[in-house]
Formats: sequence, C-alpha cells, structure tokens
Amino acid sequence: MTATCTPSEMMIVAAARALAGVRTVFVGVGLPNSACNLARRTVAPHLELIYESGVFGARPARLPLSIGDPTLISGATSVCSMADLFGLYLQGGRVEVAFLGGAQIDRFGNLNTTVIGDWDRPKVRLPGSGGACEIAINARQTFVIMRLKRRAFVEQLHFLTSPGHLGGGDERTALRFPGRGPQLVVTDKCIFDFDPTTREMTLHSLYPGVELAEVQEEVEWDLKTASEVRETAGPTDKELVLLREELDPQGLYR
Amino acid sequence: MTATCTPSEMMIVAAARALAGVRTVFVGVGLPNSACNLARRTVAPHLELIYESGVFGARPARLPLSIGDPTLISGATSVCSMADLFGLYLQGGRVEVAFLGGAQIDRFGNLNTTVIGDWDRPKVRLPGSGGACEIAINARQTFVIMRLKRRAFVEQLHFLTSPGHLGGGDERTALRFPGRGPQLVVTDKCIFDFDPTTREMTLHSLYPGVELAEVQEEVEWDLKTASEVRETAGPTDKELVLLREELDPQGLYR
Amino acid sequence: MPDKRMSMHDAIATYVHDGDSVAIEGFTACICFAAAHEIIRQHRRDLVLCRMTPDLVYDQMIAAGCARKLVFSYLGNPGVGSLHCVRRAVEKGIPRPIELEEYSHFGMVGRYLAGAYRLPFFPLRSYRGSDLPTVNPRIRSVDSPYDDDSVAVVPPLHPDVAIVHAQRADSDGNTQLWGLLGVQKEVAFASRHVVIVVEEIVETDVIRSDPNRTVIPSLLVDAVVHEPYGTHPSYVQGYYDRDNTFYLGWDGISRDEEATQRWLEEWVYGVQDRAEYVEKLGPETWERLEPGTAMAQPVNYGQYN
Amino acid sequence: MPDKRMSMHDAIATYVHDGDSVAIEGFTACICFAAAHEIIRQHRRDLVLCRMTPDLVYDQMIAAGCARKLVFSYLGNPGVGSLHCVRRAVEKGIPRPIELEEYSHFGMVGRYLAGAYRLPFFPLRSYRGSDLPTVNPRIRSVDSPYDDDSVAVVPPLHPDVAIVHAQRADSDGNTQLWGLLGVQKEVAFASRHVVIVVEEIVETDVIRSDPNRTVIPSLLVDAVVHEPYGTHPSYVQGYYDRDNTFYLGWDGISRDEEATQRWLEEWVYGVQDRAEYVEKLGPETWERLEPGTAMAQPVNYGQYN
Repeated sequence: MTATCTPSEMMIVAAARALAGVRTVFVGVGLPNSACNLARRTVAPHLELIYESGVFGARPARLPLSIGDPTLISGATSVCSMADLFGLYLQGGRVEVAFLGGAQIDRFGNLNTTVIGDWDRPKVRLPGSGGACEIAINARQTFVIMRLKRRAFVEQLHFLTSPGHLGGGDERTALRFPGRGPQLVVTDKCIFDFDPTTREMTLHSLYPGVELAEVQEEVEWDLKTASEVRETAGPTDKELVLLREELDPQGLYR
Repeated sequence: MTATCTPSEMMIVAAARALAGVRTVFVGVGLPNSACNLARRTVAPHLELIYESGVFGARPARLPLSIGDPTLISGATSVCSMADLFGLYLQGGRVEVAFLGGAQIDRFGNLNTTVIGDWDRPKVRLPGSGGACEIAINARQTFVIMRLKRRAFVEQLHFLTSPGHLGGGDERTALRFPGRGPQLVVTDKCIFDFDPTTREMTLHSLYPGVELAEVQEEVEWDLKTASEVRETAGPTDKELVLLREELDPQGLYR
Repeated sequence: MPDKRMSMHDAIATYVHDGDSVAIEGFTACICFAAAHEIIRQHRRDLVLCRMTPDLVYDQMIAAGCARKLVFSYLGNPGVGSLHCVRRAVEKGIPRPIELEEYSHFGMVGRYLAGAYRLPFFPLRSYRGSDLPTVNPRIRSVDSPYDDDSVAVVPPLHPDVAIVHAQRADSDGNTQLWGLLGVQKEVAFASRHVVIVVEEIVETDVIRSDPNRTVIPSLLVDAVVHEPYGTHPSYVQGYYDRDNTFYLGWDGISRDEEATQRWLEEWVYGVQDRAEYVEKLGPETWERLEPGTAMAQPVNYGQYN
Repeated sequence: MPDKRMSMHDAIATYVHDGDSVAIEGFTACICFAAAHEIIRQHRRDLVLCRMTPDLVYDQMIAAGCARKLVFSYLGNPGVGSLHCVRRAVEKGIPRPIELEEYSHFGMVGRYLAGAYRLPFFPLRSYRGSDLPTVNPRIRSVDSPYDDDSVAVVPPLHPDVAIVHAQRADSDGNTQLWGLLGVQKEVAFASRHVVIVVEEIVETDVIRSDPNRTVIPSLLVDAVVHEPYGTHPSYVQGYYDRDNTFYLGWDGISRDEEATQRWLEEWVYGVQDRAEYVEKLGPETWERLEPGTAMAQPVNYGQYN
C-alpha cells in the first residue's frame, strides 16, 4: 500500500530501488546519499559507499554536510589518497554505480556543470567537473538525479562537462569508454531510461498523480516515451518510516 | 697518522669519505652500508639512508643481512610502498648518491649484472637489474664499489644492464638522463674517477703500498691515469676504531 | 637534527612571494586557513593559486585581491553552493579579473603525480568527449604503443611552494597525517618548497614509532609551523570538527562584496595572528567542535636486535 | 558481512589452476611460502610466476617443476647470492627449461600500477641506454606531447591470481599491512582474483578503528586464509623475524639438485599443511625468531556524531 510523500522523498525512494543488488556506489551528499542509505536497509544490504574524498565503506554517525565530513572517516573500512581513489577504485573499474547531477542535461544524458553562457564570458560560473568527467567515463553505469526543469533539460548544452551517450548510438564504445554511461534519470516528477539502440532519454514512468504533459512542458526537446508509460510505484510504509525516522529525522530532504 | 687495515676496510673508508656533506644516499647491504654508517659518524652527520625496499631514515639495531631486514623498519623515519620509493624518491630526484656494483664494468662505467655469455644461452645467469637500471639513470650521481679483477673490468660487457656514461662524452645529457652518472669507482686496490670531457674511467689514487702495474694488470683496457696519481690516505685511527668496535664488531667486512 | 620551526609570519614572509604559484591543499580536511590569512595580511599579489577545490580558503584570498590565476578542478562551497567571491572575480572582474586553468579532480591529481614522479605527463582515462580540452590546451592525449588505445594526459605541476597542514610533525619536518589524505603527499613531492603546519610538534621518537604513518619526510621540508586550530573552519581528524555553521554562514556573507570585506577586516586584518583569531572565536566554539575519542587499535612493529 | 575464510588447501584448489599466471608478492617481508608449498603439494604445472624478486619461494617452486615462465626483476638470494634452482632451470633446463620475461624493479612496479589503474601503459624514466629492451620487446617508449622529451613505458600486468600475506584481516578480507608495503596493494588491485593470507583474523571493528591502515579492501578479495607463521623463512613485521639462518643455509642445499629434492620431500611433500611444518620446525625456532615489542604511538580518529 502507498503512502503520500514529497517529490524529494519519491526521488530518494526511486533511486534507492534502482540500486537493488549493487555492491559499490560512488556517491555525493544530499539525495543520492540518502538513497544509498535507504537501499542498504532494503534492496542492497551489501552496498558499500565510495566517496571521492577517499573513503570506502563509510559508517557515518550523522548526516554528512560534505563528502569530506569527518564522520565519514571514523569507522570506515578504508581511507586512501585521492590518487588511489580515482586510480585504483574508479579507473580500476571497481565502481558499479555512480550518481551524477548537473545544471543542464541533454537528450543523450550529457551533463553541464561548468558554465551558463560562454566559458570565456560566463553568465553564471558553475563549480565545474570535480570528479564528474572521469566518473561519467569510468563508472560501470551512472544514474542521474536532477529536478525536472525546462532550463535544465535542454536541446543544447552550453558546455559538455561529463559525457553521457554523446551523440547517441555506440559512440561511447567507439571511444573505448570503460563504463556503459547513464542508465537512468531520476527526477521529481518521473523516471527516464535510455533507448538501447539510439541511447536517447526515454520517459519510463510517471510518479503518482503526474501527467505526461507536465513532463513534456519541462523538457526542451521533443520527448520520446516508452510504448507504455507506467506509474512509478509510490513509497511503501517501510521505506517512508526508514527515511523519515532513521535516515533523515530532521527532514532535510523532505 | 695511518694504521694498517684490510682492503675491505680501506674500501669502506674511501667510500665513506666520498659522502662528505651528502644528505641522502641510496644504499644496499654489505660494504656500502658500512660506508654510509661510517660517513654518518664522520663526514656526513645528516646523512639519511634510503633503501629500495621502501625505507627512509633507517636506524638499524643490528647489521641487516638484506635491504628488507625488519630491523631497518622499526624506528625508521618513513616506510613507503615501492611505487612511492622509486617514483617519489628516486625518479623524483631526491637521491643525491647511489651505490652500485656489478659483475662487469667497462671504461665508461656501464655495468652488467644480468648475464655472462648470451642472454638466450647464458654461461652464468646473474641476478639482473633489480633497481639498478633506474638508479643509474635517476640518482644525481652514482658511486661504484667493486673489487678490482681483470674478468670484471672488461673491454666489452656481455650485457649492458645499467647505463654509466654509455659511449662517453655527453651521451647521457643527449638522452636527457636526470642524473650525472658514475663519478667514482672504489676498488680494493685504488680509486678511479671519470674524465670531465671524455667520461673515461681514470686512475685517481692508489691505496698505500699498491703499484700502478698491479692495477693495470687487473684492467682489460689500456688504463688512463691522472696526471699525477696520488696515494690514497689510509684510514685514521678514529675511522678504524668506529669501524671495528662499533659498526662491524663481528668483522663481517674485514 | 635540524630544527626548522618558524612562526607563520616568518614562513610566509620567507617562502611566499608576489607572483609565486602557491598550493594550499587538503581535501575538505587540513585546509590551512591560517596560512591563507597570513598571506592576505602580508598583501601578497599576483599569486597563481593551485588547488583541487578552491573552497572558502581561496574565495577569501581572491576577495582580498591576492590572486591573478586559479588552477583548479571544483569551484564550490562543499554541500552549500557557490563560491561567490570567485564568481564575482570571474563574472564581473571584482576586485580584479582572474584567469582560470580548469581540470577535473583526477586531472589535478595527475598533474601533481607527474610533478612528484618527475614525468613529462601523467596518463588518465578522462576528458574524451568532454569540452574541457577545448578550453584547456594543456589537456592532451597519447597513443598506446601496444594497441590502438589512447589516453588523455596532463603535464606536471610544480608549485613554487606547497603549504601542507597535518596532525603532527617533528621539528625537522617528518610529518604524519591520518583521516583524509587528499593529495598532501603528492603536492609536497611536486613542489619546489614545502611549509608544514601542524597541530602538534612531537619528538622524533613518536614519528619513528610508526613509520608507515609518515606521509612527508623531512627531506622535502623547508619550514615547520606550530599552529593549533590552524585550519578552522576546515578540520583536523581527531583534533576538531569541521565548522559547518561557518561554511553555511559564509554563503550569506560572501554574496555581498562589502560584507565580505568587513569580514576580512574583522577576522583577518583585524587580528595579529592565528592565536588571536582562535581566542576571538572563543572557548564555546572550540567546545562545540570538540570530537569524542576513537583511538586506533595498537600495532606492534617489533624490536629486532 | 560475507565470510570468505577458507583453508589454504581449498583456496589453492579453487583459485590456482595449471597454466595460470600467479603472483605471490611481498618484498623480503610477507612472502607467503605456505601458499607456495601448497601449490607444490597440489602438483600445479605450467604456471607463469610473477614476482619482483623470485627469492627462495620461486626457487623452490621452480625446483618442484611448477613453472613454465618467470616474470621478474631480480633473481637473487638477498644478501646471500644466487638462486641456484632458477639458475639450473635457466642454464641447464633442470628440471625443465623456463622462459624469462625480465624487467627492472620500477618496471615491474609500473606493470602492476598500469594493471591496477587500468591504463594501457605506465611511463617511467628507465631502460634508455640499457640492453634490457633488446631482450624484452614489451619495454617500449612514448614521446611527450609537450616537448621533445620521451619516456620508457611498460604494459599492464593482470595476474590470474595474487596471493597476498599480511598481519591481519577481517573474515570479509579487509586487510591491514604494516612495515614493508612492497607492491601488495598494487598487485591486489591488478589481479583477477585475490587470496589473502594473514597471521590473525580480527573483528571488523579492529579494521574500522584505523581505516588508513587498510591496504586492501574486501571488495577485491575472494578468499581469506588464516595461516600463522605462513611466511617462514620470510617474516611478518611485529610477529616474527626473518630466518636469515635458513636463507644462508638454502645456498648450500639448493646448489645440489638431489639435496634440494630431499628438502622438498621432507619439508613440503612430507608435511600435510603449514601447521605441521610449523610444529616440525619446533618451538626453539619460534623462540629464536620472536621479536621484542615496539608499539606504534596511539592516534585518535575522533568520534563525530
């Protein structure tokens, strides 16, 4: 049976479910972090969190504000240099799933976290790649978490920071990318996956009560949809209880 | 005033004196090790020993049989991986002097530690390079310690394992070698250095009581000598006392 | 054993000059704000600031007008949002325009590795298909001599000076670090000069009791500065917590140029040194940031004689 | 948490097959003779043995006829002299001819690094002017895209199985190592399978109390074998000393083919497992090799909640 919940909670629940059976996830703070913690309590009991700060197998005693929070270090299984983290873990092919986000995404899951406007004369200077560029290339698969907004789901990126499926088709394989690229986009209204042939973003399911039109409204390009767009199953009581009472008691992500 | 001593002791003393003022030396076991310990007590108080096993600033409580002896680890300043040792310390240019040796050396200080005879059909299979090849290229300078024997000081190496001055002249600079190569050859009869222009091995000084003829006898090629070949100053009482009573009480290297 | 201890004032006066390339590293942890504030107080100019995550430490230095260029991979206030001072410099040239040389995290790690390993380049699997190489010609690629594979490469980075904060060192500069290691070892080996800043100066015997914990050997070190709480609002594992309240609060302050300058007046120019800053923050801050105890289980290296 | 504990017999039976490439690493320290002896007892053949310093461990395996090829950088009995069994195989083809693939130390380190980093090659400043590339075509060079510099490169090495000995691990395989680190981390990340052998199995809490000490994460580990004294005549820092008497004595034994086979009969085929070998060596050996105590000074990671 389904309880009512906020869009953020639905995003966390949907992302958590996508981690079923996964052993290693490369994660940041915020929603993805909560999704991983929820997944460990439900569909992925052996899930280990890898943070680009150099932490493997964190056991945080509080919600970390940053991926370098000291609570992620004390009690972790292993803490290594960033050279080892990016070289041995990420590039070494040890990361099964990585979460990414951005200011802009295009229909092939390419991401912009660098700049709005020209790089030389930026309208808005964004943070830049961080580890995203190599994560997008080396993680075995990536899940994107972004709120659905027309200014974010764009026809043309202002800057391609992190490659998704590039121009689509088998362009990643042609460039010998080790990872398979974006498999899922989790938003606050719906979930997208990617067409197995064209690699174009495709509407997979709508959250309870969301209309197809609302979604198309927030996407600049002419949206492809699955032959039958299903309704995303809402969160179970168990998921909501875990989320609200154990993982995010202060309701930071409500 | 000079005391009588064995050729091995003279080698150790001569090598130790050559370390005057040096801060970091890359060293193996045996004579070079004793030379470094003697130097630290005399001409190079700040000398730190670097072992290819990954040890910086060892404080051995006993004479180590191997460069990986546990007595080199306990009480050391730093112990790192071999990747760090060869990458950060040696290739990173932190090694001022390295000691090398071999089964064969030629007039330009090139060394063979690989094979006597053909590599494919060896008469005697020797240990091989170990770290010697990169040490010879990257250490700021190298000192060779070898007993003077005609079968060792040869016209033509059977295999060039570790480059000295190659064909002589500025061949090292042409190949952009970071290190200046062999500067000194310490034997049990005499000391050689290298001509600043031709880089050919040149007789620098004879140990007390050694005749030039004995030396030429043990060198295959027509030996170059310094304009005036001096007599190596014998060990001082202080050097001998330190050596015999503190550094090598069992007389392993007598 | 040489004694390299110096005051922060003297270390900065001696090793940081106008126009130098400076790397104050530390990923979230061990970011030496004490050194940054002293550089601001000494009015250094035209610095090339190198750092994976410029963080508040360079946001403040850039607001103070110390820098002409930034070499980096992530321009954010971690977990909070933008670095507004950096954005003002980049978007509006306030207080002065700033040149950007931009990489990804692994690209910056690779630059330090190439520098520390004295290699002409470091290879990594990144950048292909990204626009980053189009805005940074230093990002290139090399073909494999074994097959038709090819990889991206970055060139060595050799900062004029690295300022590295850690838990403890001896007075010669043998330095031990735990918790997040960041690129502290790599930047030290890659740089021309190294200034070590620590929470505690310890006897060499403490260092020698655990040689695997020594990340930076005295060999590289020019100066050792004893500066307790020298990383606030960043943190030092086991010594004090990250001041997340400050990181959240900086978002508001830094949005406004005048508020930012007032903050610098009060907390940087307005204090003589770190000790005064620590005292000004007051005991309640340090109580709030005091962690509990979680000791590492003992290990035995053994005595061999 | 998965429990990966296995007997040495089962670990070898499961993860080492005829024709496999096998890396039993450990530079002087932590060389797992227990695994080598079990491989000999199980009559594995045609192995490609990878190791920087083949040492006595591969001298014995080669005398037993387990190997068809050796990938290495230094063929010696450290501080003593030759590896006579290896020499017999190379010089006389006894008990069978053996193929050599030869590098320098840094070249072998580079091969493991390229494997662990999943790179097509690893660059290093070595080999120029040396004859090594003429006998090993895998040693090549790459030009710098930044200037007219160029460097040597080696290709990745991916052993089928790495056998890594260390002080302690939990039953899931999170492994902590101190003292000489060798290439234990690199070989584990480079290999297809990893068998961990330890002196002690500890609770995960012990591992988690000092995460910087964890060199190999459970993620890579297939099997965990609890084998006290498993490295004799090699050593484990803080647990027992290197048996230099044995290394010196092996020189005499190994010079003679028959004496070598007799030794294998008595000490390898003649015992059922490592426990019996340890008992056969007797308490006086273990007293002789017992080190004194030298504890690392404590460090605090802090509790943050």
